[in-house]
Amino acid sequence: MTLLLAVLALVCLVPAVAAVLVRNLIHSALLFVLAWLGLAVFYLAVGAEFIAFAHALVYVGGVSMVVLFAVLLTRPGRVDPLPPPSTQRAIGGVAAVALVASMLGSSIFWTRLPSMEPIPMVSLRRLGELLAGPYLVALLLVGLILTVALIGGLLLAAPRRPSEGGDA
Amino acid sequence: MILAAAPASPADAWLERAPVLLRDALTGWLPDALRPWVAALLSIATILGVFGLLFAYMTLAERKILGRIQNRPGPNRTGPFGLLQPFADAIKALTKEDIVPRAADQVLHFLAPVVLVALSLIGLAVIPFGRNLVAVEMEASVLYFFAAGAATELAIFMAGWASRNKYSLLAAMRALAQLISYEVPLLLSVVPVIVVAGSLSTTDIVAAQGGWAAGLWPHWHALTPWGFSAFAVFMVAALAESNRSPFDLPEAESELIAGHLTEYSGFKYALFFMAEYLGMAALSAMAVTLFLGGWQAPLAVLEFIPSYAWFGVKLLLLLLGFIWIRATFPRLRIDQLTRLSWKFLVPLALVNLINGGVWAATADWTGAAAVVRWFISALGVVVPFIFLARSLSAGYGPRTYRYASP
Amino acid sequence: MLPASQLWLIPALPLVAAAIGAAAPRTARRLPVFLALAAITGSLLLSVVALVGALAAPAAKLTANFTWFVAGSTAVRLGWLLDPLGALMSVMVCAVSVLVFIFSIAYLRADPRLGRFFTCLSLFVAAMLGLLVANSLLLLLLCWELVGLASYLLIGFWFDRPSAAAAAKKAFVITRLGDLGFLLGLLWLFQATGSSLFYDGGAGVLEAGALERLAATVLPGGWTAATGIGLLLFAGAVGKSGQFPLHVWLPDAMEGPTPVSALIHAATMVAAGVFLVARVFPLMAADQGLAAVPVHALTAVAVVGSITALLGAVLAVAQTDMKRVLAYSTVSQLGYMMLAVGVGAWVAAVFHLITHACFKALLFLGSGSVIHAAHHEQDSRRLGGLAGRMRFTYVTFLLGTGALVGLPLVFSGFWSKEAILHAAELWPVSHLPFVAGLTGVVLTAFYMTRLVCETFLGRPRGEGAEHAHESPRVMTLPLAVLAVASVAAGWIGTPAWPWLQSRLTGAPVAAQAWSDGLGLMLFSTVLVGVGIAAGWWMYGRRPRVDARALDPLAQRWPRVFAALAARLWFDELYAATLGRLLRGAAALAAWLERWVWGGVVGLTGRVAETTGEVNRAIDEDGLNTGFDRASDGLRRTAQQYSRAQTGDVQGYLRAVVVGLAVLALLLIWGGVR
Amino acid sequence: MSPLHVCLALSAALFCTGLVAVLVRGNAILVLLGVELMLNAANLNFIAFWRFGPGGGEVGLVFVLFSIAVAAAEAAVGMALVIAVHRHLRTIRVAAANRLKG
Repeated sequence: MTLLLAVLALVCLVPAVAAVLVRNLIHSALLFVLAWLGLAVFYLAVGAEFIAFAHALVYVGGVSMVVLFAVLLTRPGRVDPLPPPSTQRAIGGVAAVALVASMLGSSIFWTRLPSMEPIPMVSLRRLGELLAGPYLVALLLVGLILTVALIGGLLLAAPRRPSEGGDA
Repeated sequence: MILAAAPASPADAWLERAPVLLRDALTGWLPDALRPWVAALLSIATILGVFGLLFAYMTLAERKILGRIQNRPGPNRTGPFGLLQPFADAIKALTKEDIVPRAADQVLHFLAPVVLVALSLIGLAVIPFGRNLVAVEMEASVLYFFAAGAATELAIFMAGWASRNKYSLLAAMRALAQLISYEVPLLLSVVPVIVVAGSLSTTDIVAAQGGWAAGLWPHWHALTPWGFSAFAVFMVAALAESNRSPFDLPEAESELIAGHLTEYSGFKYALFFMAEYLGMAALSAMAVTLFLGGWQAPLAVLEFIPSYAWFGVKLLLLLLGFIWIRATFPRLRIDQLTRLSWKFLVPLALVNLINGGVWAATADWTGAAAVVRWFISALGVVVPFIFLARSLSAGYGPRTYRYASP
Repeated sequence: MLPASQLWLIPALPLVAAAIGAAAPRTARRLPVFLALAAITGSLLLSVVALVGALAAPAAKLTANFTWFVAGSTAVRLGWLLDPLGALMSVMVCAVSVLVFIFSIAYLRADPRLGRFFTCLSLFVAAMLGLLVANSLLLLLLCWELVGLASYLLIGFWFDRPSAAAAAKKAFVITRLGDLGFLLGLLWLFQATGSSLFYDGGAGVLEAGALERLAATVLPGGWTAATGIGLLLFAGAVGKSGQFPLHVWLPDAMEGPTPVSALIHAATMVAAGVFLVARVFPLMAADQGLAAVPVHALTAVAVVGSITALLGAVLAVAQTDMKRVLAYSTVSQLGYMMLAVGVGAWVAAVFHLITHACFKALLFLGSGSVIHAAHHEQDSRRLGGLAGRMRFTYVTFLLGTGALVGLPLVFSGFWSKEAILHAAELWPVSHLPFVAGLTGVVLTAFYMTRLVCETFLGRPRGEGAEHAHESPRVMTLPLAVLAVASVAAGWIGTPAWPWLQSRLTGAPVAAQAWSDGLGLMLFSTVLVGVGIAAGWWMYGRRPRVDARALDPLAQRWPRVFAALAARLWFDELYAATLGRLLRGAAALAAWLERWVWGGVVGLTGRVAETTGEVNRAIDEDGLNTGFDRASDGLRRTAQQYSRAQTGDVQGYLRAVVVGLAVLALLLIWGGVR
Repeated sequence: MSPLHVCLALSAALFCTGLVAVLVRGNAILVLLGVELMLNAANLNFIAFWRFGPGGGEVGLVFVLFSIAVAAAEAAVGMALVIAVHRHLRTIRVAAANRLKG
């Protein structure tokens, strides 16, 4: 079990790291998709079947499309008005991340975690009952948030009509 | 072997059990630890073989039917009735030179067709092709199918972008817009089925459609008002999802010189072709499973015909429908395409969602109340359809011709 | 078979249609029409299903109760009730509504507010149906008030006409007077029994336990709680059903479009009062056996009903507006129904209610057809000669008239009226209802003959009548259906085959012997004949030639006719008493407001103003200087600090991350120690 | 090493990778993708503790579902913002959007 999970973790982690380091934006986005797919497989291996498929559907089917669209719509123009980014900033950022990473790693590996047996799987029916029962209000709220977010996104991204003026 | 006993139920008939018996016979001599693995390999091989052949003969059927509709014979030289034509095509595609543009993104250009075929295939794993004939049994198999299908647009995008060609890039953009737009009604039209069947598993959904009302009227979802509406929305969205005419904008030959396929040749081109037919077959198989009762026979007296044969018949009918539509409809414009989805299919599917919910909530109405239930459901389909169709076609009308006045 | 727990669907369908119609944009004219028709058809189907179920077990009161809310230890419960009375009424309401809806499509085709009209109609029907299936007096009151609201909207539908707006207000205010009694009765009942449910497995207010307790509660003067509550509830019915003395709103309410008149003021809404009294009949009758009660509740109902029956008929004689004649006729017929309930024959009342709904809807729609054809001319003096021009409308109108006056043996009105008169004859307390009923029969025959002769016979006496021609098919189809119903609806309750009576009471009713009521039938037939003959002799023999000619009645008894035409000055009486009282109170309030409270307020204001002046002086000269200095300093400091705000989001984030990490490390070390 | 350790380590690594994208890369789209990655890491923690932890019921699983939905909303709004920024500034470098500085 541990070995399988470790291999899958690598499958997931390598594209993610590569995605952050690669210069080409499209490659980066596609590598992110690969990382998400890996994560879905990881979920599947852990036993969260429904979550895995929902994750794949939302990220690979939805978010990646939006990202690619955004990439294509915002390709840099001929002249970039800014000076190139300084390496100083990068060093600062990496230092901050290193701090966090050392903290997280130390706290994970030096904590004695209780070795528990994996709890029994949750059936899909039970999950549905939970969502329609105690978490119904939350579910409706999330639906509302999604609707508002999508309409908001649409309004933000839609080009202003010239008649409305503004500084666009 | 229980060959001697007379079949008590259709499930026990010899023909019905033939595939399972065959598998057991092939894997019977193996040690127990290996048996599930070999069985899985066998299912994969069977699916690949059957759908590969289906692909080969679908291309032939499409060419012949299109030919007939356009009043010409279609391929008829290679073998009797042109039956060997697909194999000739395959040999040609394999032996052609594989050209990759110099400016192309080499890795992605190579990966795109492979990924596309792979993604089109894996959805087939959860389709129940017959009684007990499903490769992978799981609780959330409908979700799995659509999660697998959702990724195909990525492959098309990769192909379009990697070609470094403005037509291809335009095709990629179009493909993204089109597939995002039609993913929504496709999924929404499936939700009422899940609500009514109460399960996300394809086998459960097929089982829920078993039986007949009054011995004549199968309990298929497509034969209820809400189910019919959902079926229609699903099929239109499936047509668009598989980039088939009249929604074949990403590869529109006359505008984009075949779009994302422009820079592909030889075997890679054939792979794209194959992926299109496999995707079409997968979506049709899903439609059969969700709406047309899967492998269930239409009449009780016809149950002696094995279940996988029924599945095949329904699948072929839907595929022929795809070809027929291709031969008869003109292509849409991109604004008409998105308008059809967001202003018509999505609201229709949303209303249908409520309709399906009402149907599920009133499952215990019998007798006269059942008639009222059908009436309400039919009203929930007809009224929104009329109003949405009117608002969709508002502004379009019969063309008025103006002549110079004397 | 519709279970009682799903009865709510019947009113819910039109309610949903109304809600969608109200939310639809004004340009979508057809959507509400379509929705309303579909919803009412669905309701009709459901009602029929419910009726079939209810008739299968007529004695059982199928209920589905639920708790609305709990306040302290008091639970307010509502519920749905399925019994033959409610189911039959809802089938009747739905059926009449379907026909009226269809008729309205043609009648109001040109109106720009067609959608609004159908939205209001849907709301009205929803409220009415809710009232019928309610198993709680509280729920019934809610729907009752909704019915009032819908009728207010519909009567005032042409609100740009001052008369329509005034009529709507009048109807609303006057029915509120009765509803006040209803509300008091409800509160009293709730206080006395702790429940508002009709049937609740033995604990409802219409069941033996509660009724015995109510009848046993004796108040000063020999009254019982049952009598008091019954009379208060009856007050609500008086208002809604247009009984004397609150009948004045009903004729004025004819300002609404004619289909509305047919639906609301003839067939269904005014029937709500009668339905209420029939529904709570066990409560009204609870004090019957007690000799100490000065006036039994039912006796009051019978007396009011008799007066109304007679008064309505008398007033109808002198009206010239077609719809007004029919309106007073409605008042009179409602009086009959109340009379029947009062003498204990609530089944006869419901029977008459149903037959009356059919033929009165027919008459109103027929008059609507005439008015539509005659370009909105409704004064019968300026009509005339329509018999030849609108043959179909004429024939159906005649059939409706036959049913209303009670032509013997065939027409429905005959059987239901006979049932009422028979019950009144046997009433031991007084002969007043019987005599009033018989007089009403003569008058009804007389004024209906007058109306038919004036409207349809002779020669056209006005622009509208001359150019009139038959209405379109959409309008005549409902007329045909209703005409068949007007004739045939009586056959379900004849003395020889009392199907309706046995179904409504839930116990088999034996067929009556022919000889039992034969004398009464013959006598009332003779009375009808006398009325028709008198009407024909005065109006039909020599039809009116000139629209301005005096009425034959006015020539003979001018003062009586003038009094009747002025509707016996009821409106003026109310204006002089109630109206003057209210105006006086308003004037007193205005005076108090202007001089007493106004003075106090003015004084307070002046004091506050002066305080403010002083305050300002202190502020500006004393405090502000100090604050200005401090603010300057703050601003300068802020300018220094704002340099740290570089606008680089990632820079901020880096700072946040480092800070968080340091904080977490501190926490971890702290945790170790 | 137990499976829980592997999950937590992967989660930490993904979180840090996302953090790098947020803090170091100048491209707004990559910053948003980094945020998504950090959300994924959090989800992974929920799943890990649900499966291998002391058994706190199914709350973790349900929470992840909500988290995915909210992340989708975040991506939609974020990308719309990126497009709006690009329309105004002709670039999507985060450093360019600094007009509100003091």
